[in-house]
Amino acid sequence: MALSGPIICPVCGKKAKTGSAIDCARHMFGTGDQPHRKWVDAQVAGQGLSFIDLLIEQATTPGNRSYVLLGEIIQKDAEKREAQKKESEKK
Amino acid sequence: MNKYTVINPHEPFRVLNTHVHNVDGWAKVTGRATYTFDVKLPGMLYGKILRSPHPHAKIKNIDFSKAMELDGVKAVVTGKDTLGVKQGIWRRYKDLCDEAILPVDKVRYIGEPVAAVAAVTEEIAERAIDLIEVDYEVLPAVFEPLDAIKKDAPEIHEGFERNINVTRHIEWGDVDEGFEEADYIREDWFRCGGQAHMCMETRCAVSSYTPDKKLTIYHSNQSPYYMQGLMAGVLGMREGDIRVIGPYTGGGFGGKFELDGAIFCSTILSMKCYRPVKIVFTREEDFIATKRRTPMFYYSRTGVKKDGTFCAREAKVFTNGGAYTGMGATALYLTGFFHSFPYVWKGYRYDGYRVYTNTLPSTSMRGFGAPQAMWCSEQQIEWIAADLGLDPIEMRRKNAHQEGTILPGQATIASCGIDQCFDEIKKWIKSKGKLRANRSIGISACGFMSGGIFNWFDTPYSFSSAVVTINQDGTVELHVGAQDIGQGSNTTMAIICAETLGVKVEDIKVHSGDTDHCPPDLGAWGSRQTLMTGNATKMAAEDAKKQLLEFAYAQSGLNIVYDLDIKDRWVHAVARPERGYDFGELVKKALRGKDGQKIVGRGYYTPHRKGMISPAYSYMLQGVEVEVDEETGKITLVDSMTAHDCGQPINHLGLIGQLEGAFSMAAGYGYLEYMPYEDGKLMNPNLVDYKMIRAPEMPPANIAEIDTYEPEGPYGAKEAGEGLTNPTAAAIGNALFHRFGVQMKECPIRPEMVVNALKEKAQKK
Amino acid sequence: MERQLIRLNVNNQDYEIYINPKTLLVEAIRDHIGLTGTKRGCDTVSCGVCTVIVDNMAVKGCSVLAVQTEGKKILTVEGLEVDGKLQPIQKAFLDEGAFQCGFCTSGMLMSATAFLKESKKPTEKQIRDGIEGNICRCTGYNSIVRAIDAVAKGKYTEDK
Amino acid sequence: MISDFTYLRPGSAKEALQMLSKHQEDGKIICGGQSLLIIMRQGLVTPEYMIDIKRLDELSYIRFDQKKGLRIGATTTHRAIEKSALIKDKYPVLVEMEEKLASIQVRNWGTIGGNLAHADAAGDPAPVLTAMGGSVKVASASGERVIPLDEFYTDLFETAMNHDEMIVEVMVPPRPPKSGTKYQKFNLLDSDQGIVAVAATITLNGRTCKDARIVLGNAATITMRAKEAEKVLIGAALSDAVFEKAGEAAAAECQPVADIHASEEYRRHLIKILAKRMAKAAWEQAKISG
Repeated sequence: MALSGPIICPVCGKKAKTGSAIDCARHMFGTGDQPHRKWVDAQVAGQGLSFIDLLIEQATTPGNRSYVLLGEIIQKDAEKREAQKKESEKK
Repeated sequence: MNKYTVINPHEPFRVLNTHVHNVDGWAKVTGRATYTFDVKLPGMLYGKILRSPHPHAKIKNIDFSKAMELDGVKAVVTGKDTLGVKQGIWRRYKDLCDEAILPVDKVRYIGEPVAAVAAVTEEIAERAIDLIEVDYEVLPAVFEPLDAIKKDAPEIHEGFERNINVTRHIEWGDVDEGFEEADYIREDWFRCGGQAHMCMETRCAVSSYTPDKKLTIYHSNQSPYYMQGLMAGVLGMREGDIRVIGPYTGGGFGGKFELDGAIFCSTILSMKCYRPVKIVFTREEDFIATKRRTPMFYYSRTGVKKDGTFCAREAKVFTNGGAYTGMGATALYLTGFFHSFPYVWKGYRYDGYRVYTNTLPSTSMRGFGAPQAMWCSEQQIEWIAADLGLDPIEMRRKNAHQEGTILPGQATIASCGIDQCFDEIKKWIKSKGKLRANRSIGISACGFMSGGIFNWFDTPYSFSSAVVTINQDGTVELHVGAQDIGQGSNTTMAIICAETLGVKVEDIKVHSGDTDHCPPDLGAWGSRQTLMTGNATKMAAEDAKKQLLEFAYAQSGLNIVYDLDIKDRWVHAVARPERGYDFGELVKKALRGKDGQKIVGRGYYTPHRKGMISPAYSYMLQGVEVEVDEETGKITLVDSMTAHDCGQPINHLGLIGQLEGAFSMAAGYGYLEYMPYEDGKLMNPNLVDYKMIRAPEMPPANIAEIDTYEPEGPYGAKEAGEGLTNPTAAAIGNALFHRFGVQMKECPIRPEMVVNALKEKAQKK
Repeated sequence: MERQLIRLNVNNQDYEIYINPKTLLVEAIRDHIGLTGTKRGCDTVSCGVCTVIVDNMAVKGCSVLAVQTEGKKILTVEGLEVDGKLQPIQKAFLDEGAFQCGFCTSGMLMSATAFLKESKKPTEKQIRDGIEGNICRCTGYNSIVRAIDAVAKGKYTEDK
Repeated sequence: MISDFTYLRPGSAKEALQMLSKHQEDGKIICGGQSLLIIMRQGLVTPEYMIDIKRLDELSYIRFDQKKGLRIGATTTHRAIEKSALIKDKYPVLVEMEEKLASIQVRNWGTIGGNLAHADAAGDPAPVLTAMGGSVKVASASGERVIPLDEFYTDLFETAMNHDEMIVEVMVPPRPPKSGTKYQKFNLLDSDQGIVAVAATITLNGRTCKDARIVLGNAATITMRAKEAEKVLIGAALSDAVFEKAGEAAAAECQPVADIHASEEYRRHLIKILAKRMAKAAWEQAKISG
């Protein structure tokens, strides 16, 4: 589903450059402070991964896998939030 | 010896860019100049620092009772005598304030201070140090970034998972699309060594804390204002109660604008015994316990079209941060930014990771991450040109920045003379004719910033300020916070002030290096002072000049359509130069009109709307002729030419000196200056085993100065002297590539590496 | 350890100092006589910032015992200028900008002075070898070589 | 920090030797002190009595006669040797070596005796003098003896001298006809000690090599002769192939240690190259020499 607005960082509320999920992912890696790490850790723990794992993957192997992966996660999360928002508005 | 030519020179000035002696020259050639190293105060004690022999260990207990019993010992301090504040120059980011200098809990590198002693003589202090007993619990240590990020690596700082200290991401354009458009993609892995600042004056300080709770510090540094702010932070004092004096400074090169053991320990000792305490580092301490240029591991992937058009580049970098952050975070950002320089990319992406290790912390050093970036970039570009059979100079030219080039979200290039640099280097290569069989030429391009825009120090002050006061006899007092560490900023500011006010350099007295008497200024780093303090100085001089001319108008009763100006101490109507007044005479009169108040001009500068990095960028291209002994691998530099764009030159002698000096340091980084560690221990902490260029090794450093005009700089000036630390290592590598076809991926290039590379190549055949 | 009284002649002035015999010449000059123009930059006789002239020979003050120079004529940077008048080499350093931070300058000037005394019409290579024992981290040496060359070529003879 | 000592200044060599025999290992001779003061600062040497022979002019001389050859007094400075017209004429290689020994300041104050006694395997004079068949005259209160330089060094910083002995003279035999000596060190900076160094003497008999000496600096814990390389050369009709072989022999027999400046393997490689080059250079000179 399409989002109504640009993607906002779920941790610090910063609007990524283009408002796209992948840019938000880049913002998260670029910042890389504890709050951002913790958020990512929580999201990818299920896949036995961590923020740092994604970081090292991104840095030691050519290509862009970690960003894409995190971008998808952010996208899903944003959609979930929007859905929840709609729900609460209905009520 | 050296050739200096000027391409498209500007209109001549009265003072600017003329042959002006360094204003501190007299003091320096007669031995009168006193450095912190020479400061001696009444009742002064001498301090020595006990240093950790372990790369990583818990401090369980320190027993200094025996040391205190030694006759002549006045104080011993340990981390327990401090507030235990972990400080850092990135004050805005608590995570990055990680260095206590006198740690309470544990040590993280060999040479880290553990305790300090103050005694009536240096020798007694040294003996006392040996009497201190420290009980360590040695911890497992890690020394290389790629080991430190492994899952099972020892944790150096609590909460820093996998020892990752800082991460930086830079990206613009569409990288993936760019790579899709590329006909040819090349990937390379590089390794860049560290480098010691090796200031001739080792780190030293004299601190004096008095019962009125005021602190005065003489300190060999690059930014008295930073020292004042950082010391206030670690001591819990008010900045205003701390006076930092930076007398003549015996070199900095990026290594003297953070707190060091000398300033911190001498202060803690002085606060304990209320006497001045002097600490001077030995050369060995200066090597093992200050900071160094950041060693880096570089992965660079570059995509280009058949015709040599650059499409996209992505770089992944791990840097050896050593035990603490220091200025490492900035180096990590700048290396990523300048790895794109001086070229246009459809898409550019950089991921940098600074990793803690149990080694000497790394930090800023002349070039600030760019020498590493250029070592990799300029060699890879040379190889790509060869792979595609293209002219390496024309391929560079085709993709180079121009006036108006936009680096999305980062910078807009206002002035850029690199195109002419290509012409000059081509001319030089042509003029060399046929080279001897054992010689070859390598080239390398680069650009650099003119001061940083970032404010991680979180200062509420303008980045630079200046105050110009005109005395009744026409002499001028110029107060600036800029720090002259040898680069000649005092002279540069005097020139700008004299040119603007229309007086002579000898009329200007420059006051700098004292937080009690000079306005705050971020100091000497990132090539910022000429542009930033220069702008503030020019603004202050213009302010003072305006006040004087207002009075001159009233005096002369001239029709207001006439313009008044001042040149060579003569205040006159521009249209009728013969009509005017002597500068000094006029000032005397003007003071009466101001109820006796001096004419005071104020100026300040803080960059605005100039992107993320810097207000302006310098450009340069360098060619180096290299001789190699094929059998022994010994490298000799024979000749060099640098085409250089620094906007409008201001301090002629200073400019030449800075360019020659930067070249010698850059050449050293390329093939001599080497910092090998074994189990966290630096193996050559002395000037016998640490090799630097000496007079016989230094080749001619010819210069072609391309004069452009930088709208943001004073009189059109921008950076000079730091950027030239960047290209040389790659130029040497490229010379070897052209002669032997070998690709050197680790610097410095030591002779043994050359021999091995040649062997390898022979075996492949 | 017994101290001893020694007499040193520095810049044509006799000084009596009471020192430990292990005192190095540079320590005697800086700490006991109080002439701080001469610097110290290493502990391995490598950097040359402590260079002074003893009986017309450039030596490194960190590798000579003060007692060994008793009765000899010692010249330091402070002894170059006489009555406010600069030596040619000092003027040449100003004209060529042959210094930046200035910390190596005193030693560099002394090496240059001794070198110019004994080498007439030196080649560039000879000049470079003449200051081989002095490290300068700022200038890259070429401006210093130009300054020495200018003096050797007699550019400043009118001042002699 | 330099440890305290009692400073003694003998008025004559005789007096110096008496002091030395009195204090034995508690005494230490200082002359130029260019190396000694560095290791004292590092606390490696802590003499109780410092015997300063710097002023003993009776030991500062350069003499030559056709039969005995060259005689250099122990307190002669490097600079005096470098500047000696006599040595430049008779033993030019000594001047070439001195010109590259450290810096002018060090050569001005440092002495030949002190340098040889310091026994640094990377020292410059020892290989050259050894290649020319040189020896040192050492003296004690009880008399004098002559030790050939190729027997003088026993280990790193150790010599065949007893505690009560000191070097008083350096002796070099007259240069045989049709012979040449060359020296080169490999270093990164012009003024550095050699990462390795090679001195070679070739004496010709017609076209064949009558005698040869190859001496290696910093290729073992002591200055060493490459006797295998010498064997390759002696009696051979010299050619590039022979020099190549000699270089390989020298590389095989040296015992270099690895340090941060060069691995063991690279040092052997350098020895091979330098030995080859110096043997050839010495040969070229021998051919044109009287």
